[in-house]
Amino acid sequence: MRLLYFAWVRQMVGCSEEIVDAPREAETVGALIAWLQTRGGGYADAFADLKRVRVAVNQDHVDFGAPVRAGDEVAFFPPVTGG
Amino acid sequence: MRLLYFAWVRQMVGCSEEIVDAPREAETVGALIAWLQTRGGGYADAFADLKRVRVAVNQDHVDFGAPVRAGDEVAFFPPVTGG
Amino acid sequence: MIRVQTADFDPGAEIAALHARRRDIGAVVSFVGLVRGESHGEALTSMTLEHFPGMTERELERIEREARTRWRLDDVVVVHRVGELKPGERIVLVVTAAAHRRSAFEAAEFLMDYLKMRAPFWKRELRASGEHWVEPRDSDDDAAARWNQG
Amino acid sequence: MIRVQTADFDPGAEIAALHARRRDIGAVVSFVGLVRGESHGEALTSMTLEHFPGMTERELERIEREARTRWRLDDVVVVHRVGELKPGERIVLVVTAAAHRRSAFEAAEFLMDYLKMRAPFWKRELRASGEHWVEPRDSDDDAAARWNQG
Repeated sequence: MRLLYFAWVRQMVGCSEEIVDAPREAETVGALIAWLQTRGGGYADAFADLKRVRVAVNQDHVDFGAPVRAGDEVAFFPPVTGG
Repeated sequence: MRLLYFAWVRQMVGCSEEIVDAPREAETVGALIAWLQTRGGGYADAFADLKRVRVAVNQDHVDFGAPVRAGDEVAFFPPVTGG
Repeated sequence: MIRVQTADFDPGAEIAALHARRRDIGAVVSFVGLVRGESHGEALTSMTLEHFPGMTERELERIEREARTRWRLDDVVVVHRVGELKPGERIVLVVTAAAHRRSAFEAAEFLMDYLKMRAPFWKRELRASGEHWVEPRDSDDDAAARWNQG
Repeated sequence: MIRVQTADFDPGAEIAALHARRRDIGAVVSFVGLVRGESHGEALTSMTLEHFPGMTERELERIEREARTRWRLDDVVVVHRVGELKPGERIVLVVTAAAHRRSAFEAAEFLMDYLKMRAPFWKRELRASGEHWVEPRDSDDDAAARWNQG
């Protein structure tokens, strides 16, 4: 699974992109986040307040209940502020 | 009193501007129009359907009840179609 | 700032002039009205715009003042052409500048709605079947009326 | 047509290109978003726009498609810059072309509202007090939500 981080999520995690082998139980965005939080440090900080985090799976906006699978590209970022 | 005509009102009346001595009774736009209608010809045609005529006195949009006085500039024209 | 002129105008230059050397403007909205090549199912040869010199400028200034009362605007430009225009030519330009986009959008739409209802311009079309004065569309009065509701 | 680029854009050229050699367009509305020189009561030194390459273009294309479904548009242009921008610089351009003005106005406002809610851009401000990520304004979600009512 390919994970992408943008804006302050990227800064807190300390990387913009990584390939991970998520555990089998991480079948939804929410479960994947719960697993990332266990990695501590920057991950715990970045995912401390989930109201401030948005997610896209394969470049589609999704909510935390959306399924994720091996091979997916999952992006984490703050609410967008373009325009 | 100075009368101005625009667009098809001008074409029907056959002139764009004239100075008239309106009778004393022509104290409102409506009364002034009634007097113009009596002049016949192009005037009768131009003022045949008053739903299609608009009026400005001294460059302000007014309705037919508005007062007119000697020295006023009174303009007659169709509904505007700019933009 | 309002102008009535026979010459064409440059929307990009007007937009740029509005925010050049300023740092307080966040949003610039522009409207350009163009002569369409068809009217009432006929090809249009040309359109001639007649106006009431003096009153036109006064009405446009009133409309600009009204917009500035309703919205907090950094600047307003209205340019309207008169005389003979060909299909594809520019007729009218409205540009509004504000700190935020909602004001700029609403004010631009308001200016166009009121201009169409109040500014003394009249369009005459030359088509295959001859010359025709353009009839106002009821929807233009409706458009202006909505600014006086709720 | 959508573009994401570091380079500046020319609103006048984009507007002109939209209606050049066409005779069916009656209304062109444009929106230009600019970097303001002040934020949270501090002078702004610069603003840096980060984005999600690939998804940004996809989202903008979706938003354009949605606008074309809702309104009968002759053309749409959306240009959004990324990278570092100074106060007064252009950030975003939306241009809509339609036969009549109401569609062009509404579609341009819709495009901006949706872009602000859905397109993956993030603004970071450099101010006297340091670097700050811009927080979304609730009013932006409200602005987008109104398109799904009545």
